[in-house]
Amino acid sequence: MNRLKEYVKKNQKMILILILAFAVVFPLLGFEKSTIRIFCRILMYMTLAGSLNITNGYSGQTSLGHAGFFCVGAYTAAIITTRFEVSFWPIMILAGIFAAVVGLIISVPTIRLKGIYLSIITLGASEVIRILALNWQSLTGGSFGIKGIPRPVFFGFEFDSPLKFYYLFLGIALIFLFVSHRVINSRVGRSWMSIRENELAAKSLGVECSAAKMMNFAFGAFWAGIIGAVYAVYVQYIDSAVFTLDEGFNIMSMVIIGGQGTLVGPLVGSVVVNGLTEVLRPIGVWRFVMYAALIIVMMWFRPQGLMGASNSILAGGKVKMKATGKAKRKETTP
Amino acid sequence: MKKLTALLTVLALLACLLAGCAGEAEPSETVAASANAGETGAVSTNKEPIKVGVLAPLTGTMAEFGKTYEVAMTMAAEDINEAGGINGRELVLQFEDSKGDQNQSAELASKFADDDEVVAILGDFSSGCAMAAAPICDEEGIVLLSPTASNPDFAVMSDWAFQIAGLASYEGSYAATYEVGKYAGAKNVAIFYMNTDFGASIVDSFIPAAEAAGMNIVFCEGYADTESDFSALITKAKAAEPDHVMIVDQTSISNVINQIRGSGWDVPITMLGPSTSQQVIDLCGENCEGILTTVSVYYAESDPAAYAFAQEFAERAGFGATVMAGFAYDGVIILAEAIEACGDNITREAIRDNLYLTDDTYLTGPIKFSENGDIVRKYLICEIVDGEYVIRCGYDYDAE
Amino acid sequence: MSEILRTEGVCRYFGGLKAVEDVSMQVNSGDIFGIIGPNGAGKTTFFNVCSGIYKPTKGKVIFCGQDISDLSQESISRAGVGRTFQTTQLFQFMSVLENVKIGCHMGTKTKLVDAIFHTKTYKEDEAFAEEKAVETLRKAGLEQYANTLAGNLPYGIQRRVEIARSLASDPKILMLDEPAAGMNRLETDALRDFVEELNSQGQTILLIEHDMKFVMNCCNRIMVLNFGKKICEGSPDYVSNNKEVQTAYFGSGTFGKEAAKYAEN
Amino acid sequence: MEYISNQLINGICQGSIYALMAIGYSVVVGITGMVTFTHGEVMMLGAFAAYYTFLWAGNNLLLGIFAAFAASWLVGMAVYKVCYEHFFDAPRHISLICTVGFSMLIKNLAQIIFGANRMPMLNIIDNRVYQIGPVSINLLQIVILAVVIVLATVLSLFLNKTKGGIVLRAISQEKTAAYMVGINVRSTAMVGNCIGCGIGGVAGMLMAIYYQTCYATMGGTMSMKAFSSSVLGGMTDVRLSAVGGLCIGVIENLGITFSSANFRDAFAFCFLILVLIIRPQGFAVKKGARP
Repeated sequence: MNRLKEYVKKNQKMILILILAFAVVFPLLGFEKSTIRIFCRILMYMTLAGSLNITNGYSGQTSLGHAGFFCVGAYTAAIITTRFEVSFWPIMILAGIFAAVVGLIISVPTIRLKGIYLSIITLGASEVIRILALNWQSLTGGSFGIKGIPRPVFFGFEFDSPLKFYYLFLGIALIFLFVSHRVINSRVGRSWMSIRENELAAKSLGVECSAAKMMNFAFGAFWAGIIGAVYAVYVQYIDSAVFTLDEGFNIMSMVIIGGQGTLVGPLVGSVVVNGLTEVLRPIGVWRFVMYAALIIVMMWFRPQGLMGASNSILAGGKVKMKATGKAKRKETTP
Repeated sequence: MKKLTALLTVLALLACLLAGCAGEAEPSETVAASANAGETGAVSTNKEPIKVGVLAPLTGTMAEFGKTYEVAMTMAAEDINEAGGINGRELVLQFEDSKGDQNQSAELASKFADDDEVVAILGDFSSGCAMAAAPICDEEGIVLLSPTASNPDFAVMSDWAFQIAGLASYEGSYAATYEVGKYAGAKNVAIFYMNTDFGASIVDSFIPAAEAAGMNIVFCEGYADTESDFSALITKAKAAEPDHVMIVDQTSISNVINQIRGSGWDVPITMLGPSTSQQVIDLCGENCEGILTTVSVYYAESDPAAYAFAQEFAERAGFGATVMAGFAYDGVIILAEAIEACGDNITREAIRDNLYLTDDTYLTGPIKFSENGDIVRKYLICEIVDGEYVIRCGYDYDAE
Repeated sequence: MSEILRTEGVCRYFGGLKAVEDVSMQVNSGDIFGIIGPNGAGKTTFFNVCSGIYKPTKGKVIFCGQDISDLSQESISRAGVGRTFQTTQLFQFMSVLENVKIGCHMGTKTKLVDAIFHTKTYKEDEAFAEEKAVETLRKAGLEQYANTLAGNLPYGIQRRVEIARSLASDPKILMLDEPAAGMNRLETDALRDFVEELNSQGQTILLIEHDMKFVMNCCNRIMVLNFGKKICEGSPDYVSNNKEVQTAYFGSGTFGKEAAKYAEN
Repeated sequence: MEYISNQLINGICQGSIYALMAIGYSVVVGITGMVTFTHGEVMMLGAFAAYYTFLWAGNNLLLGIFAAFAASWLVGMAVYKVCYEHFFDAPRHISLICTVGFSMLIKNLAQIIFGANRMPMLNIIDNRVYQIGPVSINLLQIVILAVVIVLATVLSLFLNKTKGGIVLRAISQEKTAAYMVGINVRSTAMVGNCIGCGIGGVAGMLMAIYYQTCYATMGGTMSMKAFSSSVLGGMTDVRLSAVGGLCIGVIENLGITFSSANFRDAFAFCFLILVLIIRPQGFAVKKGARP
């Protein structure tokens, strides 16, 4: 196992390129459209779960209301593209910015709140956003939703098949990963992690915790908004029933099953969760019983998630320290 | 010890999985049994079965309706197969669980479209899910026949989309003009409606029709579909002093009725949505005496076919048949007839074209599609008397 | 010798409890200033007031000529007050190097945009943080632990990491809250050498300590608190001979005197 | 005036249902120190236990309460074993996700076992309407109000005055210390959790009687309201949680009175967010043990 880890570390670049090449070639292997749609969903949730991981995993503020930002992004794109003849791409960015602004507003109370109090605020905010979307008839179409959302066109190239959307989702996921990777491995990312690990110490080192938290929320929400916009043009019909609290929990369970605090975690989580719901389909109504049971088993035996960060306070804390601490101490003490 | 627990858990999970598979195996066994019945029906069935995909919310908050779909459609399929199948070929329904989730509904529609053996799709239950699946069926060119979607925007979305539940917009104006207006003679009406596409589209057509008929809408308010406490709304409505209350809802209609009567308010009520559902009577008991409703199908004893259907449905499902059960049943029958009309060369286009030609009277009344793929239904007016629905006005009440 | 930190009549009350009352003092640059006092004398509270975790109920804290009484904890840190905690507050699940890199937060100014596009600022900052962290680790003698998880280190080393982390932010004054608590004699001595070495490089240090030997040998000025009030301030010799201090520590009466004598030996 | 006072009464009655749920919730959270999302499902099971009891033994309210309490107690034991016992030392979100998973498990199992349709629970309590001055109130509302007041009082007496209650409070504040003075933390925490769940079950039963129906997914939105009410009351304090529930009920109904029922949940959540911004600890006066 350790040898494998070392090998991965040594050849990181090559492995990354291999995985990327695989992701590009994979859908061309003659899958049916419906299978490609499932891949699209997996990629979509990769970015969505990844962006939640920015808040939950990196700055350690458990947000339960990610569906709200998703909703803002989707509705922004849907409303604008159905009413005005504009290119989709600036609208996508705009949707991201809108979601980020909403994220900023929601993050204001988080300056004073921690833990479960923060969670309930995000949860409430997400529900308020959904209720607004459901009732603002003139803008969002109310309970009828918005239909006939036009497909995006890129220099005359229309995204009109699941395969093309696969590459769009893949591209966004890659950009997201690239940007997040850079941010996480910089001063900004370090300040987020320091807040997660120990806010008191972070403050004593001059980390502006409130500003960093707000920035963190906005960054996570931005990507949720972007992916929301793409979702809207992908399904071409949205209504508020998609963006419920259950959806928020769904995204969160992907993050936690995959592992918080690593970039790979949510990717794995998305594959596992979406894959499981499909694989378990033959057992019919027992599907979600089984799925729920698996979540519990997962939490019992691998609480930090499949690919969770071992160097995080979220990883199971004391228990893990005791197991690995002693062995390392022997090596390092002079 | 830890390993042992891990092992035990894994074993338990496997057992669950097996149990699940076993549980799943039951319906397919019944289908197999019906296949046997079909063969003994003396028709040569050595041809391959015809597959039709069904999108239904078998789990999730709408599972109740998914169950309705499952039972009613299986009954229809069995009836067809017992009568010799479609041109001698067996009809097989492939149920897939969309969980009432639009995303999954769209994906499953795509899955059916990819499967060359599937000739058409039935479902989904809710308009939202059906509308999410519609663009895909439009692209792929496969019929999407939703027995229950009533959103007036649904069938318009595509040539391939059909609905047989009757347009909510017409049901709303019928209820306004004839039921509340002409029959009940109301002047000031209060409306409670569930804020979903169904409720909203009924109300959107109800209000202009009611105003045209000279009624005043003194109170009109929606509520979320998860609502369970209506006391505040009732108090508010009371203050507006209506002489008739109209409720548009599906699942929580009994709650509204119970709470209106529970607050000691003795106002005439019309309900729209669940139609002549036995469930309303079960859930409301004495409280629903004298309540009016419109319905496009009535499972009366005088109509032996419909009555037998309702009886068998109740036995199989464990709850009474609603109009939705009838729609689901009819959906299968209409589709089967359209397939049958194709003869030996069954294509998806042919099925669509034949569907447009449908013109006959079925369990739930006459069905003839408009060019959009939707239909306008005829309605009866019923009243609850002594815990049973009694027809007050016939199908031709609007013509009188 | 210029003044770095001055307090004027600082009070901090918790409801009816007067944890710190009317304490005035002054730390000059280049000092090692010790605060001692029996348990519950209000030392840590006083520390927390100086570093902004508590606001003073009355009085002023002046740092480099600027009134910092009402500033937030972060702003005070940014003004140049670095501190450690009585119970170590490390980023336990990060490596020692990462811990110290976060200490460089104030010395760098990479923004989100810089990080995304890897601008010049980002590159400079990363190089600076890396260099600074390694250098600080070398200064603190922690090079061999650079890649160890901070939480896995022995207690004495953890305290040292905390000091190093604070040093990385180039504080004008370094405040150590009981740095030697829980250490054995050897570790304490090593720590004292480290503190003196820092001081010889011009670092001003303010520390709380219970270990008398440590304080008396290390500090050049000492303040004694008892029941929240300052009872004495001065050089180590002056303080150790002060009657009031002896009473505070050992109590009055025969037993106290005996104890004092014993302590002197 | 009569109109407003009637709406207030409506709000209080609705609020008292929330309060009843929040009481059980705050006991669970107070004692285990962990947030639960299974409370809605516990309530649902309580309601179903009562439903089958009424079917089997006629409309005997006491028997129903007993059945609901017992069934939820058993579920509480399962919840404790699965979701809490192993995670006292672990980060909070682990047990939180466990409870989310467990709630999914129960909900889907219940749908399979009890069926997906709604079950009628008719006329368990006679529906009589009383006119007191300008306001009208029905018997059921009075019963629920009475149950809430009695439960809140008895529980806070139990927690503050009896030895068992003090033990429960001890483990809710500091588990290690409680262990060291010889309290069996695991079994005591389980009993505490089960008491909370039992109350939840009774709340579920009363809710089912009030709305005259019970079904497998009834817990969903209700548990969110219980959660909000409990947060409003500072999570762990029984009496304040009840007050929180009442407040949310009244605010919602006033909101509906002056605006629209579409925004019911929005009123509740906005109120909650406002309160939390102004007072991060909710109504609670002192900072106690809380997650």
